[in-house]
Amino acid sequence: MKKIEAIIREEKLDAVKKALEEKSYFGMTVSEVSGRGKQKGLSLQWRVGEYRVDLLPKLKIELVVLDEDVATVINAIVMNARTGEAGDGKIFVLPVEMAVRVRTGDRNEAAI
Amino acid sequence: MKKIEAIIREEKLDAVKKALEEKSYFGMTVSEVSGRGKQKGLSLQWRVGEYRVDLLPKLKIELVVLDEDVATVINAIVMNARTGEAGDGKIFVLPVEMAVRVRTGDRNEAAI
Amino acid sequence: MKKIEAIIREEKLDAVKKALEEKSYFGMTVSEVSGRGKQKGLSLQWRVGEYRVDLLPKLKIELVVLDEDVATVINAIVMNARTGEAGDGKIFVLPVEMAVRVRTGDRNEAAI
Amino acid sequence: MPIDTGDTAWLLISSALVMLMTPGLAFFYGGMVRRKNVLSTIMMSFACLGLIAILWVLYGYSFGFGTDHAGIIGGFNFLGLNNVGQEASAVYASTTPHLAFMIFQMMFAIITVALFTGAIVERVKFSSLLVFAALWLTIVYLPTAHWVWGSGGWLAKLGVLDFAGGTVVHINAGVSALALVFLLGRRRGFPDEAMEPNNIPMVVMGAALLWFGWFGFNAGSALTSGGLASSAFVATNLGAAGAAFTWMIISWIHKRPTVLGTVTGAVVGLVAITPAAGFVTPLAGLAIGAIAAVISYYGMVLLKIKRGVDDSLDVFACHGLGGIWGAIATGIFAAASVNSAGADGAIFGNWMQVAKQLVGILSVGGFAFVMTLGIGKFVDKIMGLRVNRVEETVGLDISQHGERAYGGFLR
Amino acid sequence: MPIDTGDTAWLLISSALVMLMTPGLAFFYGGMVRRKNVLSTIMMSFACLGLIAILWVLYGYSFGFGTDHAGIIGGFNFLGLNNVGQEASAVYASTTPHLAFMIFQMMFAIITVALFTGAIVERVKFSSLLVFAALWLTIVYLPTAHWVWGSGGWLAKLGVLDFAGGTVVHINAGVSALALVFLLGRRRGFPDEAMEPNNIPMVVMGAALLWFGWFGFNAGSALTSGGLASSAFVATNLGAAGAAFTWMIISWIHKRPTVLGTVTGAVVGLVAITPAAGFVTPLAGLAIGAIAAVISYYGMVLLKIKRGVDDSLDVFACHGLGGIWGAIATGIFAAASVNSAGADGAIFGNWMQVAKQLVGILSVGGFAFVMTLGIGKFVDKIMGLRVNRVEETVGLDISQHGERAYGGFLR
Amino acid sequence: MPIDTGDTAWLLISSALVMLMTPGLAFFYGGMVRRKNVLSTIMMSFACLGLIAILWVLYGYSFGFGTDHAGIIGGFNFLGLNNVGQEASAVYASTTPHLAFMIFQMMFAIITVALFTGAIVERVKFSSLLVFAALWLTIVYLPTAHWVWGSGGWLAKLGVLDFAGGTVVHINAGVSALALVFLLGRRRGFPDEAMEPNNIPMVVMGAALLWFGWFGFNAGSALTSGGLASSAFVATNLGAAGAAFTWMIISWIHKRPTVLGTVTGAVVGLVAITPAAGFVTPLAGLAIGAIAAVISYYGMVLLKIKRGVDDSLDVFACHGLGGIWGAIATGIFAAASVNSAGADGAIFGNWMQVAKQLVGILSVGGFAFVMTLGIGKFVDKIMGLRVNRVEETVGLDISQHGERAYGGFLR
Ligand SMILES: Nc1ncnc2c1ncn2[C@@H]1O[C@H](COP(=O)(O)OP(=O)(O)O)[C@@H](O)[C@H]1O
Ligand SMILES: Nc1ncnc2c1ncn2[C@@H]1O[C@H](COP(=O)(O)OP(=O)(O)O)[C@@H](O)[C@H]1O
Ligand SMILES: Nc1ncnc2c1ncn2[C@@H]1O[C@H](COP(=O)(O)OP(=O)(O)O)[C@@H](O)[C@H]1O
Repeated sequence: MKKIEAIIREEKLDAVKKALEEKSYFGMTVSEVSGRGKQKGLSLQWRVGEYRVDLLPKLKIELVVLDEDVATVINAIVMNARTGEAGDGKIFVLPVEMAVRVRTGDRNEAAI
Repeated sequence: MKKIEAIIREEKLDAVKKALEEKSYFGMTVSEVSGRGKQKGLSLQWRVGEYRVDLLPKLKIELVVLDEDVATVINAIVMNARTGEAGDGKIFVLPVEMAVRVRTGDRNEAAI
Repeated sequence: MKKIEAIIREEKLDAVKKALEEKSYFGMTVSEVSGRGKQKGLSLQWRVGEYRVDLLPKLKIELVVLDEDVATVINAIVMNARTGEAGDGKIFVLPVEMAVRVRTGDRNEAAI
Repeated sequence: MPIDTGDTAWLLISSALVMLMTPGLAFFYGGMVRRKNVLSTIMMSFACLGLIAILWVLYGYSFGFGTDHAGIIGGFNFLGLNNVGQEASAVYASTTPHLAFMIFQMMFAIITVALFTGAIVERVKFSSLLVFAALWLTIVYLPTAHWVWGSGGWLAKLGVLDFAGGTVVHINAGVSALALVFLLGRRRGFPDEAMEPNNIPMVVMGAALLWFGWFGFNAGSALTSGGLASSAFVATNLGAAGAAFTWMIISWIHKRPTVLGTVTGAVVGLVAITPAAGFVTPLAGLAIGAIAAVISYYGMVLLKIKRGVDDSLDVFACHGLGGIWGAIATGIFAAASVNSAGADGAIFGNWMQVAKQLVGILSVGGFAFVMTLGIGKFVDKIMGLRVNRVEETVGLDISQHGERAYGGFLR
Repeated sequence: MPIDTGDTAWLLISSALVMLMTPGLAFFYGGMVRRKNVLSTIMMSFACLGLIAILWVLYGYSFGFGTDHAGIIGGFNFLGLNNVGQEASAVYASTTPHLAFMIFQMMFAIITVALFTGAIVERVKFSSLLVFAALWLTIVYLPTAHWVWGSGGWLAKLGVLDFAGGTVVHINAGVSALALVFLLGRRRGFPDEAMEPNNIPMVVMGAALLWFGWFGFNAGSALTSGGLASSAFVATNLGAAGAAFTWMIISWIHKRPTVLGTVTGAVVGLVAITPAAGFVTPLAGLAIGAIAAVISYYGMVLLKIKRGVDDSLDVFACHGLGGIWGAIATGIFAAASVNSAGADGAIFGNWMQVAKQLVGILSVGGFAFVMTLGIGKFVDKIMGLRVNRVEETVGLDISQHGERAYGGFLR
Repeated sequence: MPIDTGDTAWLLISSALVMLMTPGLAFFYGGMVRRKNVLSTIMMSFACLGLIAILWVLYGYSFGFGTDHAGIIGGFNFLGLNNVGQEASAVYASTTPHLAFMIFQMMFAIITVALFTGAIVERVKFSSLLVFAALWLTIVYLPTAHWVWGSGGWLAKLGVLDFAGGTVVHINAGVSALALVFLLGRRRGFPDEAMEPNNIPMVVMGAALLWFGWFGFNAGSALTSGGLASSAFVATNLGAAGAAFTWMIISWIHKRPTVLGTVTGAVVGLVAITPAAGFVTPLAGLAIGAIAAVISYYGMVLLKIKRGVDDSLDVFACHGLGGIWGAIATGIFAAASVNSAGADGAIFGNWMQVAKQLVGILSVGGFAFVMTLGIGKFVDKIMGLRVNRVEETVGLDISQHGERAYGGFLR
C-alpha cells in the first residue's frame, strides 16, 4: 500500500473529488494547510502600508491505496488539479506498511 | 521506528488519549482533518433546500513509536475509538527513518 | 527523496523559514497541529475553577527534499527552533517513493 | 409649531438605529457568503455609509424632498443642506428640527443601496458597484422617494400608503437586485457547488441588529413620539415574530427548524410590515408577517432552486416579494382609526386602496427594473460589472480589497 | 393624563433595548458552549423572540396584566390586545400609550424564558423546549408577574418591592433552571471532559449587549423619563461595575483575572440590582453588585465544582442567587427618599421590608420550582426532554437544526 | 428649571450609547491584534467599565466637576455622589437630573482611559495597566476635564471650545498613548514580522458600535434634545462619512480600497468632528472629516512605517492627530449662528479662536504627555510596565488572564 499526499489549490478540491469518485476511489482525508514554493506570495494591506504573506492556503488530500492504483490516482489528481500556473501543488507517494479499519479491526487490503 | 497515523472520530479523542497514557505513550500530535469513506455524509439546510457535505470532521493522531510498540498502540486505539458504525476511522503505519528531538538534538530512540 | 516532518513552536516559524530560505530550501507545507509530550500542559480558567489542556498549539512543517539534503535541513531546523525548554518539538524523516509536480507532471528531483 | 424635545429625542435615536442597520446588514450578508468574500460583502454595505451620505447632503435630499416639480422630482432649494436648519421644516415633520428629518431620510437611502448588493456579492467589481450606486441613487431612488414621500409627489397625492418604505426601500431594492442578477449572471460554480454560509452566528448578529434598528425605521417613521409610534412599534415586532416563527415551522415541516431560516423569516417579516406599520392594527402585523414568510419561502424555492436564478442572498425573494406583499397588505388591512393620516383598507370595504397600492408597486417596481437594467448596462460597458475569473476564484477580499478576513500564523 | 412625548420616547427606546438583550443573551450563552452546539444555543433564545411574542399578544398580557382575579391572575379583558390602544392605560403607566407599556412587558417575558435555557443547553430537545416554554410562560410566568406587578396582585398589595424583575424575571428563571437540571441530568462527559467555551469574544459581545440593554430594562422600568429613571440608570451601571470588578479580583486571588469571570460578574451585578434599581441610592448599587459577585462566585463553586450539578451555564448561580440577593438587598437598602412609591428598608430601621421581600422570594421561587418540575415531567412523558445519545454526541446544531455554525471548504 | 422629559430621555439614551462605545472599542482593538492577545486587548477596555466607574462616583466626578479651585480642579462637594441627585444641577445641564449629567460624564472618562490602551497592547502587564489607569484618571483626566468643562475651569473661561471632548478625550488619550509607547518600547518582532489583524469583521463590528455610540457622544453633548443636538448629530455623521470615504480613496490610490482603512477613516472622522460637532455647520463636518483622514493617514505612514514607532493600534495617529486637527478646525469653522454658546471662528474673521484652541491643545497635550511619562515611570519602577519575554511570546491571553479566546477539541 502507498499513501498519496497531494497538496492542491482549494478551489480544485471538488474537481479532484469527483474525478477520484468516478474511478471509485472514495475514501480520503483532507486537511487545511499553507504552503509556499514557486508561486509568489500575496501582498496584503494594513491601515497604511503593506505586508507580505508567503504561506498560501492549500488543501492536502491523503489517500491510502493499493500499489497498483497509484498511477491511476496520481493521474486523476494531476489532470484535475492543474491550472498551469505556479502553485498547482505537489503529489508525494509514501510507503505504508499496514492499514487497519478501526470499526472492524480488518487489516490492509480489507481496511481501505 | 514507525509512524502511526490514526484517523478517528472527534469524540473519541479523550478515550484514546487516556488509553495510550495508561500504556505510557504520552507524546502525540493531533490535527483537525475532514474525511470521507463508507460513512455517508451529512445533509444540511440552507434558507430553503438542502446541500450535502461529504467530508466530515475527524481528528488525526500521529504517534512515532518504536517498532515493537506498534501492535500495542494499534490495539489501544482500535479498542477505544470504535463505535461499530461506519466512520470509525483508519490506522496507517508508515516507516520512519530518523527522529530528532529539537531541544537536545537527540536521535531516534532517545528522541521519542 | 525524504519527507521531513518537523513539529515546532508557533513562534519559531519565522526563524526556521528564514534559515531554510538562506540555504535555498524554499518550498514547504505548514499546518496547525496540537501536541503533547514532555512539556506540561496549560491550566486554564473557567468562570470558577480550572481545567487542564494538554494538547498545545504547534506547527508542523513538511518538506520533501533529496536524500543528500536531509542533514542540512535537519540542522537548520534544530538550530532555529530550539529554546532549550521542553516542548521544542520533534523532527521525523520518512521515505518518499515519488514526487510529482501537478502543474507540469514532472517527477521526483524535477518536482520538488 | 415649536420643536418638541420628546419627538426630537425619538427621531434622533431612530436615526441612529437606522444607521446601525447598515452594519447590521453587512453582517447579515457577510455571514452568508464564502469565507473568501466576507470582507468584500461587508464593504459593499459599509462603503454606502460613506458614499451615499455625502451625495445625500450635496444633492440627494434636495432632489428627493425639495420643492416639487410636477410630482416627479424635488428641486434645488435644499442643495448642500441649504435651508435645512435647526427649525422644523415647513412641510415635513413639524415638531422636530428639519436637520433631524433630513438625516433620518439619509439613513433610509443608505440602506436601500446596501440592500441590493446582496444579490450580486461574490462577483461584482467594487469600483463599478460604487459608480452604479451613485447613479442608481440619483436616477432611481431620488425620484421614487419623491413620488411617494415628497411633498407633492404624484403617488403621495394619489393616496398610495407607504409608512416606512415598503415601496421606496424594499420593492426598489428587491426589483433592482433581480435586474442586476440578470446582468451579472451566476457565480462560478452555482448551483453545483454547495456554497455554505461561512458564519451563521454572524448572520444572527446581523439579523439582531436589523431587528433592533427596525424599531427606528418603522416606529421612527411616525416622526413623533406617542400613540402612533407605539402602535407602529408593536406592529413591527409582531411582523418579525410572526414571520420568524412561521419560517421556522415551514423549514421544520420540510426537515428541521433552521436558525438561518428563522432569522431570514424575521427579516422578511420586518420587510413586509414596513409599509403597513403605522396604518394597521398591531395584530394585523402578526398576520402580515406570517403570510410574508410563506410567500418569501416558496418564492425562494421557485427562483433559486427551481429556476436556478443566482440572486445570491435572495434579495428579490426577501425584499422584493416581501415588499410587494407588504404594500398590498397595507391596502387590505389599513385602518383609519389607527392613523387618521392613513385610510381604511379592503377589510373595511375600501378596495380602492388595494388598487392604489398596486399602482404604487407597479410604477416604482417597473421604473426601478427598467432603469437598473439601463444603468447597469451602461456601467458594464464603460468599466465592466464583474470581476474576472481569477479574481472570482481567489475571492473578492484579496482581489478587490487586498485583505483577508482572518489572519494568523497560517490562515 | 395626556401622553408625554419624552416619557414615551424613553419607554419605546427602552423596549427596543430590552428586545436587544435576548440576542445578547444568545451570544452570551452561545460563546460558552462547545462548537457543535453554538447554533442550537443561540436558537433557544432567538426562538423565544418569535414564540413568546405571539403568545404574549394573544393571551399573555391579558393574564398577566388584565383585570385582577383574587390577586392571583389577570383577566380576559386584554386578550388579542383588545382594549390596549394608543391612549394611556387606566392603571399602569399613565403618561405613555398602553401599547408601549404592553410591549415593554413583552420583552421581559421573552428574555425570562430565554434565560433558563442556559441551564440545559447541549442536551435539551428543541421541540420539547418550545412546548415547555409555552407552558411555563402560561403557568409560571403569567401568574407570578401578576402577583408582583399586576394591578391588584397579592404580592404587590403586600408591599413586596421588585423594581424591574429581580423576582419575576431572575428568581423565576434561576429556580426553574435548577429544577430543569434535576429533570434532565448532566451532559454526557460532565464533569470529566473540559468543556471549553468555544468563543469568549462572542461571550463578551453578548455581555456588552446585555449591559447596554439593561439600561432599558431597569431605567425603563421607571416608565417615565426623569429623576427616577436617571437614578435607576446610575444604580444599574454601578451594580454592573461593582460586580464585574469584584469578580475580577476574586478570580485574580484564585489565579488570574479572567475575561469570562469579569463579564459574568457584570451580568450578576445587573441581575442583583434589577429589583433594587429604582428604590435604592445609586451608591447602594455599588455595594449590592459587589456582594452579588461574591455570592454567585462561591455559589457556583459549591454547586458546580463541589456538588457536580451540571447547570451548564450557571443560570441558578447567576440569576437565582443574584436575584435572591437582589430582592433581599432591596429590602435592606430601599430608601423612600429615592422613590416615594417605594419604602424605607432595613437600614432605615424598617426590617419588615426584608420580611416582605422574603415572602416574595419564597412564594415566587417555591411556585416556580414546583411548577417547573411538574411541567417538565409532563413534557418529558409526552415527548422526551432530552435528545438521544447520538444526537448529543454529534451536537445539537446538526441533530436539531440541520446546520453547522461555520462552513467552509472543510470545517 | 423643571426637568424636561425629552431632554432627559435623550441624555439617558446618549449615556447608554457612550457606554456601548467601550465594548465597541474593545472589539475594534481586539480584532486588530494577533490571536494570542485578543482577550487581553478586549479586557483592557472592559476592565475600565468596572474600575473607572467606581473611581468616578467615589471622587472622580467631584474633582472634575465639583466646586472650582482656581480654575485648576474641582472640589470635594460631590464625593461619593453627595449632592448629586434627581434634580437638575445648579451649574450644568439645567433641564435634566444631575445624576444623568454625572453618568454621561462617567462614560467619557471610561472610554478615554480605554482609548490609550491600544498603543501598548500585546505587551503591557495587566496589573500595572490598572494601577496606571487609576493614577492617570486622577492626575491627568480629572484636572484637564475640569479646565475645559468644569464650571470655572481656566480653559473654559478663556473661551476654548470643545463640544464633546476633542481635547479632553482624544488629545489626552492620543498624547498619553505616545508617551506610553516611549516608555514601553516596541513589541518583540516589530517591525519585521507581519502582525496581521486576526479578525477584521470583529474590527468592523467595533467600528460600527463606535459610530452608533458616537451619536450619543456628540449629539448627547448638547445636553438637550432639539436643534443643537440635531445639528451636532448631522455634523457627526458627515465627519465619519467624509473621513471613511477619503481614507478609502487614499488607500485605493496606493493600492486597493481596504475595509480596515475605511473603518479606521470613519473613526478618525468621528474623532475630528468631536470638538466641533455642536459649533460648526453640518457641512463643515464633511470637510473636517475628509481632511482628518488625510492627516491621520500620512501621520501613520510617518510614525509607524518611516519612524518605526510601535504605537500598536495607532492611537496617536488616530486620536492624537485627529483630536488636534479637530480642535484647530473648531477654531476655524465655528459659527455662532449654529450655537450661541459658541463663537465665530476664523472663517468669520475671528482668528483669535484658533489661537485659543492652540492654547487648549498645547496645555492639555503638554500636561498629558509629561504626566504620563511621570506616572508611567513610577509604575514601571514599582511593578514593571511590561510582561516578560516568555509571557509576551506565549501571548497575554494565557499569561495574563489564564484563558484563550477560542476553545475546542484542539485549538
Ligand atoms: N519541497 C516541498 N516540500 C513540501 N511541500 C512543498 C514543497 N514544495 C512545494 N510544496 C507545496 O506545494 C505547493 C505548490 O508549490 P509551488 O512551488 O508554489 O507550485 P508548483 O508546484 O506549481 O511549482 C506549495 O504551496 C507547498 O504547499
Ligand atoms: N483510502 C483512504 N485513505 C485515507 N483515508 C481514508 C481512506 N478511507 C477512509 N479514510 C478516512 O477514514 C475515515 C473513516 O472511514 P469510513 O470508510 O467512513 O469508515 P470505516 O473505516 O468505519 O469503514 C474517513 O472519514 C477518512 O478520513
Ligand atoms: N511520540 C511522538 N509522536 C509524535 N509526535 C510527538 C511525539 N512526542 C512528542 N511529539 C510532538 O512533539 C511536541 C514536543 O514534544 P515534547 O515532548 O513536549 O518536547 P521535547 O521534544 O522538547 O521533549 C509535542 O507537542 C508533540 O506535538
